[in-house]
Amino acid sequence: MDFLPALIPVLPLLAFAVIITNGRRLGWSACLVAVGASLTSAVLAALVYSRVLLSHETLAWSFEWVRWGETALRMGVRIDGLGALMLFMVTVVGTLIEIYAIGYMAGDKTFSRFFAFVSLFMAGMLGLVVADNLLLLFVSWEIMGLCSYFLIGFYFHRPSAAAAGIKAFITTRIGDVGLLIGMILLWWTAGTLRFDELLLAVPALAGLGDAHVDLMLTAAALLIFVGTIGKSAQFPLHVWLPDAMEGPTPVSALIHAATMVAAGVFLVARSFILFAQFPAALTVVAWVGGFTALFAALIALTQNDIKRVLAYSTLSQLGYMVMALGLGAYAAGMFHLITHAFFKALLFMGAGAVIHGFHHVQDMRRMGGLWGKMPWTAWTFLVATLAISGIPPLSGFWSKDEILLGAFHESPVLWVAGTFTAFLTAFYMFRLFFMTFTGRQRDGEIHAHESPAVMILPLVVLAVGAALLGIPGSPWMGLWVQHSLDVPAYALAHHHHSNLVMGLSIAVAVAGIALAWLMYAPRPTIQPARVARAMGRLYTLSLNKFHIDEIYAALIINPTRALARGSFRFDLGLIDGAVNGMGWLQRALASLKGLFDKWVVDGIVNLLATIVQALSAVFGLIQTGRVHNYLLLASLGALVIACLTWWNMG
Amino acid sequence: MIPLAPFLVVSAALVAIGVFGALTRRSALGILMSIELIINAAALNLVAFSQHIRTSDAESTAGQMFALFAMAIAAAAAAVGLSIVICIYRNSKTVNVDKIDLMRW
Amino acid sequence: MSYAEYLAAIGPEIALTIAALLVMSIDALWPRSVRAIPWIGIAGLLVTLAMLPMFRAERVAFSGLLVIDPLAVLFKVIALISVILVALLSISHRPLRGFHEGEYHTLLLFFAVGLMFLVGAAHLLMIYLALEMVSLAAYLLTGHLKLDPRSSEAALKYYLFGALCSGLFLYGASILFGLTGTLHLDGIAEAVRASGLSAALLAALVLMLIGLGFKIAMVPFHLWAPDAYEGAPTPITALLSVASKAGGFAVLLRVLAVAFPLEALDWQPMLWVLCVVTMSLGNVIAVRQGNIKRLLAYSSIAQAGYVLVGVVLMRQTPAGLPSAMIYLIAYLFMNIGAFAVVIVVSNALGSDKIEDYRGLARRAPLASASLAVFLVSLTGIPPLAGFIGKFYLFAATIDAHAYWLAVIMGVNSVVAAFYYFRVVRAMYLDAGKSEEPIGTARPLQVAVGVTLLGTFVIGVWPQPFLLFAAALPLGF
Amino acid sequence: MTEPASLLAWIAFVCLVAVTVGSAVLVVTLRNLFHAVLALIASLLGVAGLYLMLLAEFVAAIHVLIYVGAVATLFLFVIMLTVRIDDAALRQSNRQVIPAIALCGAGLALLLAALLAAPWTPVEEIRPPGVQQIGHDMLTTYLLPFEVVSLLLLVALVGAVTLARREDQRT
Repeated sequence: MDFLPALIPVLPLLAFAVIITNGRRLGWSACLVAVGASLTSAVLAALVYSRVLLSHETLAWSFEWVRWGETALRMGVRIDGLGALMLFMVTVVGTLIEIYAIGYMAGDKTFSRFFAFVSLFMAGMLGLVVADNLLLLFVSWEIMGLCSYFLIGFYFHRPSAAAAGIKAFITTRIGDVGLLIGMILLWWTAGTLRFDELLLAVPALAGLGDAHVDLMLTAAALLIFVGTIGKSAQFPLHVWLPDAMEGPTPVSALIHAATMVAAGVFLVARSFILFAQFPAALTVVAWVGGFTALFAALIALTQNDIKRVLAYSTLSQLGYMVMALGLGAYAAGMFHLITHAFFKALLFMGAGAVIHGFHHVQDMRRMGGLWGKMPWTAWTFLVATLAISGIPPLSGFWSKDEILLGAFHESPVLWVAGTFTAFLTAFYMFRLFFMTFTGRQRDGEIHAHESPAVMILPLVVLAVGAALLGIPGSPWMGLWVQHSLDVPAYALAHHHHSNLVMGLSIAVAVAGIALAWLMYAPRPTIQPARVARAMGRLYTLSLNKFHIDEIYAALIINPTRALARGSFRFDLGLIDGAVNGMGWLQRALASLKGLFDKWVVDGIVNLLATIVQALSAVFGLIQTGRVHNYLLLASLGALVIACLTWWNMG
Repeated sequence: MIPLAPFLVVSAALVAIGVFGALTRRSALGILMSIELIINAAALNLVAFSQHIRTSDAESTAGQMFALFAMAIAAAAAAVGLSIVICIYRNSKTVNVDKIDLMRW
Repeated sequence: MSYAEYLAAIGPEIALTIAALLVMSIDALWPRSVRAIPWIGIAGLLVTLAMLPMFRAERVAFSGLLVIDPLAVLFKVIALISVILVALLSISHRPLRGFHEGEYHTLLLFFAVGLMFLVGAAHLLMIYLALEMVSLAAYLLTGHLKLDPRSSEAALKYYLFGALCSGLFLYGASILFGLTGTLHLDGIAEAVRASGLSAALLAALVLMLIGLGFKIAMVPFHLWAPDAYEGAPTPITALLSVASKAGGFAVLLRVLAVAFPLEALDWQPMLWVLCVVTMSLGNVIAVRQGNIKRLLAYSSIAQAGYVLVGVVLMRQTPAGLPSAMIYLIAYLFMNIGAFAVVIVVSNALGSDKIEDYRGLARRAPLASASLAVFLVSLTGIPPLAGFIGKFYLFAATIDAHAYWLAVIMGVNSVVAAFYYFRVVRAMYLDAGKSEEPIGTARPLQVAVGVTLLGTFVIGVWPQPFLLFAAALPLGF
Repeated sequence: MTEPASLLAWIAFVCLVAVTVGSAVLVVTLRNLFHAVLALIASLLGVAGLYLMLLAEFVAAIHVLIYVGAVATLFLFVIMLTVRIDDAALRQSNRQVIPAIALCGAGLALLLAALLAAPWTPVEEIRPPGVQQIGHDMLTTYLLPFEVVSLLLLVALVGAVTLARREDQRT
């Protein structure tokens, strides 16, 4: 019975195995396997949740996996209040998304493959939630990364999709390596990777007052946070998330709401003991989160692609969660994670329904007036928009308010930034809503239609969740959800309720909606174009995503190119005569330039790619194909090795 | 009797000449010959050490033995190398290594 | 020493030699039996592998020329498994079909014999001899497709580079002999400890490192590798990148750990630099390769760099050596597996270009999935073998407080993801020209199956492999 | 200590060194490969002479047999097979001569500095092992390498024959 929770991730894993090996035979029924597995998981998760809730016990089950000299590594599952709530959220939202996908993906040639990878994705996320140690968490984490690669690049005939898949994978991989090193650092310092043992070991080590140990643990915490920065798309590794919408919309919903990005936040919560002991790490977390929240909201203001606005809003909301954790408002951050999962899944699926009904057009400037044509979609979308904007009593209000409350007490600067972000959020979300659903359709060519029932049903369920889920976490019910998380003693206590904070956050939300109404209502009072002109450079900055990509280019790529060219000349003179050399030089420069044009479009990954490709082009020249050059270089190498070693020894 | 050092100098010179040849000869055969010089230098070293350096009784023949084996091995290696050269010649009608660069980068 | 003792020491080697001679004579006497020859060879290798557990008692044999210790046994197992897999690959490699198969398999078996002597050699003469035997067989196998100019060119470059390196190795060994008056590695260690550091000792080490670095394709002695790997028959490429490299590592470990005590000559900083340069250069150059064999060649240079991490740290942490061993075992399965799929594709398409891998997932779903698994494992993603290997290497760096090494390895594994996933992308995310299904020959299926199993088992349940690797005592 | 060498021995030594090193230089510089092999033979004979001066008669004899008798002859054959007469006038060195001279010069200087400063432990008196001793050791102490080298020769034989054989001779 104790291993029951271990079944929760295993069921989708089995579904993956069954579908991937029998894809052709299963055909359409592949979706039944996938949905069946995750539905069963959801039932199990509900059982586990009720048990954990009722008894306040932690379910744990583990076995010895490997032994390495003295140290043994155990694998197993451990579910406390936090894990149980996450399990519940992931399975419910995941199942709804899968049901929705049955309608959305209908008729796709790769229908069964899609459900296979979605199942594996779910398995990864659930494995991560139930893991009782960092290693198993990391394994699940990486499985999810792989799936994201395949799912984001799912429409492989679109080159942009394939590129987005690679970008997501490589960018998050940077974070993964940080996490791996941080994890091993922690293992070596604290002697364990199991969460329950870390709860004892870390405070004991921190209590020693040994500067070296403190340094190691702080480094471990920061490196683990690098993993979060990658997975939860915090600045500066945020670049993959907006591109990740290249995947099918159910995948976007899955990535943005229930799984991938939530994993990063969950990681910080899981290893919170480490952060709690070292305020320096915590401060970094808070500021990275706060900055990301504001920064992404500013970009979201001006985007015209419906999914892109939602993508930046995800970034912004993730920033809130990370900021909350950094401020010690552990329960508030996790509560926001749960509510956000519901309303963001709803938003993406609503957007998907719009796109589906609007013949795969994503530009909001061509939409409008869909209210009459897709009533179900519009109503549910309105609920989610109100929720994310922070209008009481919908779920988003309660969780966001609590984060702002924490910020109010801990860091006034972040509180102001957070409140301003809340205003922006309300504004850009209603801008989206008005542009899409109200007024008249601006592009008359397209005949929009409502989606089939299999897509509407999940929307309705999620809308109910997005509307009501906040209530159990509200002060009316004594912050019941937050208490059910078994907030550990080391996380900071709840803050006192403040009418000022609450009143102000309602006020800015209403103000944001009002401004959006004035600018984007059917008969706008303020012309958006005039605002754009008035804002001048600020507007273009936001539209161009703050030129982050161009800044990368100017600061790093150009100097690297110059350096590469310089070292290239040096190499050349070394190896062979100038005659062959000129040919190489031209060829290599041409290829460098080609690479430059091709890759310096945007993002840190393209930047990294460009650097590596340039280096590759330069160093590849060593391989001239002539064996006498090889012999010369090898002999030279040996001589250099000998001299350097001798010199080093004095 | 000639002391040890002059022999070491000769063998070091042979190694340097051999490496020089290996680096500069265009013909694969020339490189092979240069490598023979290096192996000879090593064998000369071994024999010189074997006669001049204090060893245990059990290893009084070690250096000479190594040199003898090295010669046998060098002969086998030369046979292999020459057969490869013949193959190359049949395929590309040249034994000049700077013409042989189908594969690179 | 009596003959019974000889037999007890080198029983497996004798058995394998007999198998080799058998293959040779059957080929000469009954040319019609050519289909059976590879299987006779594989049977011989399997028998030898089965004999190993009976011949693992630690001993010093042949007046100290040969030792049987955990290191030797471990490497013998690695060598035999990889040669068996390579023999399987060779059966179905189209260009090798009916092309002097008897000689080919004879040489392959003798290569294995040489490798088995190499990993147990504890005497400079024996090391040089076995090294040359392995090298000569490898040169000949590389050039085996003598009608293919690329194969001949590969053999020539490999041979010329190797001959120079082994000549310098021999010269270095002669200096070492002069300094210590003995050829036994343990005797050398004693004498070196007594006499301490001298420039001549350093010269001997560097010269010997040339020969060993050549074998493991360590930068800057790696330059032969990309060309030789590209031109060699693909099963031999797998052999060079795994078996030959493992043999090189065995000798490198033995020479560094036994003959050069750190207190006399601190070789760690030197090897540190070489290790970092090797992994970085291999990974960086691999990014631009368009031929999958060449890509795997550079990748295997980088992988050798990772193994070197364990070697560099072997004196600083007890985790150093075993982590290198685990990585090597994981590398064996995933790399040979990758080459097996490369052979499947080249049999069908006659091409090794990555652009021809486009849309492969539709034409050969199982082969593509396997290659994807191997590449994902090489990238170091759990729950596969490559991750376990990297995990323990990272653990060793942290234990030895070699944080820079950990960071550099981390950066490298991000870069590596680039090029491995380019292949995965071509197979899965690009559209191909043709939809025609590709079949896989039975021996290749077996090889892919075995390597897949290895890749998964090490990843999911590494315990037996950890025990196997941990059999290495620190100071062997 | 060894007894001081006689003047005669020194003269013989210097002559041998001149032949050995001089011919070695010719091996790597002559344009005509055929001549280069002849120079190689001369150099090898010089080395054989040096072995004699080291009182290693057996090694000297084997050296002459293997190198001059087998290896050099093999080279001659292959040169005749592969090099056309009009090649003789072609430039035989590539464009790496200057870096190679610098590299080898530096290497040689460092090597000599290292070797001449090294702490050798010389014998009191040279007592070269006789042929009997060598023969005895070869079949006792060095039995294993003796057997393995036979395998190695077999490998070389099988492989070289396979590679060098013309394809049309096998049907």
